[in-house]
Amino acid sequence: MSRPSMWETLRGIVRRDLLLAMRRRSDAAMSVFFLVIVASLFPLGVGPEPAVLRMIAPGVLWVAALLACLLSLGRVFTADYLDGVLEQMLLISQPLAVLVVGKVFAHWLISGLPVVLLSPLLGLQFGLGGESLGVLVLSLLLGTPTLSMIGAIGAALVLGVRGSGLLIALLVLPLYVPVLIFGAGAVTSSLAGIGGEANLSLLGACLALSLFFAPWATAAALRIALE
Amino acid sequence: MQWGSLEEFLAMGGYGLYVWTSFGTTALCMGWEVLALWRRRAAAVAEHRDVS
Amino acid sequence: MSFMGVNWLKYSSPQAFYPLAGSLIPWCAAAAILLIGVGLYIGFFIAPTDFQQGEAYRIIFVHVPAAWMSMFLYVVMAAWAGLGLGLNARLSFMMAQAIAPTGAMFTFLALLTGAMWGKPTWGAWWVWDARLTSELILLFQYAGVMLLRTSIDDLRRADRASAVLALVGVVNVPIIYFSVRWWNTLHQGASVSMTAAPKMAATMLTAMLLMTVGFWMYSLAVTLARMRCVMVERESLLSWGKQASMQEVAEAR
Amino acid sequence: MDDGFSGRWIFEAPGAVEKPLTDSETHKDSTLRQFFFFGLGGIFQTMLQTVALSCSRGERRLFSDISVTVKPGTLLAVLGENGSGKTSLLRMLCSLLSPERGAILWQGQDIRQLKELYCAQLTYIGHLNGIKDDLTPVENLTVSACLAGDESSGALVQDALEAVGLRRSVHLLPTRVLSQGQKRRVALARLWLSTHPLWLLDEPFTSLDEAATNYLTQRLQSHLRHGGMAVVATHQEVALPTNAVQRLRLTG
Repeated sequence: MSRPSMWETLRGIVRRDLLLAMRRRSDAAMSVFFLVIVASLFPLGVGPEPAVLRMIAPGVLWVAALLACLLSLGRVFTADYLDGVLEQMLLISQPLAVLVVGKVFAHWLISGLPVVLLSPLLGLQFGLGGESLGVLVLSLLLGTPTLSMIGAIGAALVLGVRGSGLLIALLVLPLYVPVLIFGAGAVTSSLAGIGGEANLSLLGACLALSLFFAPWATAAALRIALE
Repeated sequence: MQWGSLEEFLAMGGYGLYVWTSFGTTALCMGWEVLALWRRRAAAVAEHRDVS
Repeated sequence: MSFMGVNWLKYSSPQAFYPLAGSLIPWCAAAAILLIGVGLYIGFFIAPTDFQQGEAYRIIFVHVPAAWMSMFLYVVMAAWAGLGLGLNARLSFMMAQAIAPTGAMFTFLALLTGAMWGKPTWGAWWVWDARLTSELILLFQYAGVMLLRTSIDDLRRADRASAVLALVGVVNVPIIYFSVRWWNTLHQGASVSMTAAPKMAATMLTAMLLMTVGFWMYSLAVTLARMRCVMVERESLLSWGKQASMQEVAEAR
Repeated sequence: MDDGFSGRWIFEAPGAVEKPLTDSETHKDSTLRQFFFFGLGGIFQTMLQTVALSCSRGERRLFSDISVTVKPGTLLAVLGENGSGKTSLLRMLCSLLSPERGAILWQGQDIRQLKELYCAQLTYIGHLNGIKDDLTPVENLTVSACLAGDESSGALVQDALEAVGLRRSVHLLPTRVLSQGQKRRVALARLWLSTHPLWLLDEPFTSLDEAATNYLTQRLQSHLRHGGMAVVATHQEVALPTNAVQRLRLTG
């Protein structure tokens, strides 16, 4: 018997979650549909003036992406918690943070990456063009992993708690504020012609910070939830 | 002493509504908290006695 | 662990802490009443009228102490929560639980009095100023910690889960403050600094500090009193456990 | 034992323990006697040991002061009614639940310090099966073996599934369509791949038919014969395999 390396464990977890997502494609598609529908509702509510739409585009697209991420958070641990797989996973021969990073990465691949890939299309709906479209994609690329990382803490905290769907939103949304500000700010400043570099680098800093802290917090929350 | 009369004091130079709402709400909240704690403690102690 | 000849470790047991808290409460309450009384007197009768803001500035005698206390109490709550997680001490968790409602109340008061001050001074009830915004998020975080605690039935898990959330929140608040300030400077013009008048009279400062220490003493008294309530409630749960099934205990709570 | 509602434990040292096994002499003595004779010095030659372990769930005391030792080649049967704390004890032994008082030692070291090094030594099968309904038995087994660090080639996995009596025809169906007993067999098939010395099994015999019970009993027997250890929680007396069995009865 040999202990599998950290890398092998990580790959095993990601591959397993992707396999499971392939078996339930509708679940993964749901958050993307949600994003498209929410983003499409805003022009209907605000009116079709291109100038107004372009002005609200960064905020609306970012809030929609944030809500789509929030909607899919319940899936990170709940199913595994209910059928006892999470219990088994807590007993892997690696630090628990490795498990968390694997699961969060898989969650991002399933629900974050589609949002990033779809965002240029939605940006076009709102009349964004050229450089700001690129900044939108880049900001989401940096921001959505952070959202998944922070969200995992909340998802682990509310495992098996009644009314967890609403509770997780209340716990996680305040933690999302900086990401939202920097993400939407990057697009806004590129629209204003200042260039989004400063905000993008702050987004990167947020990602680094969450990569550093969130796995440990999530691991602690998982241990507490499974006691 | 800078207040000529009680009316002047209550008027707060035209800002009476804002000033007294702030101080009043604060006093109300604190008083309510103390009262609620008083009741909570009475209930808890009574319950404790009932059971044990 | 001895400081000034007192064995502080002794008070980490509930049996010793309960009477200690009981004997501290009257002193804290008396100090609070005295300090707040003197603070109010100086604030209303000695401090001069501000030449820019008129009498409306007197709101800061309650606004600033409330805002300070709200943040201070959150940090203290998180510190107790962290201590509880680190040492696995039930008393620390109870302390964190006892602080949360008072902290949330001060946060709410800071927001409300902030609006009351903002309307005559800025002409708007609410401005997306960095301090006000982080205060709002702080209120959400207090609410999150308290809600998480009440929605978990198992006491031990409730303690520990809300402790983790409180600790995560401590990292979040400065980041939010910083990010909102950054965001405000980007949206030129909207930023109105809430810094008090540049040259503050000594009497104003005295009144504000007295009020702050008074609020602090008030928080101490209320927290200790709530702590005693929590201890009695948890004790009675323990004695119920002998007779009632777990189900009944969970429902009764 | 200090108060009225704490769980009591009764140590039953079966006569069969006196009979030495062929390849191992270690369990000649009753564990309790060994503990008295060798005291703390005995810890280092034994493998898994609990010291004055106590547990309460919520506000209810389940058991207190449990001190047992599980040595290579022996099995500890944890008996007791529903709610007597068997599952809690097992979850403590696999470090999912931290003990309220007392400690669990693995080769003389506290498992709270060993953390994932200890996890690498054990195979735990809880009362939940821990298998995904959407995956096939083969995929389930491959995934869990991969995470546990066991070899998981296709042939080994198929052999394991056949060893618990799952025919090839069900190997590639989604586990969702299998019966309760078959799902339990998929979960237990991990034992045929496991190379870990310590097995912690929570009610492994539930919803198993006679044939599967026999397979499992034989597998346990061969595990012990190779110097493995097992802790098995069960609420009924089961014909446990070897003569190296200790019984721990929890009376909640």
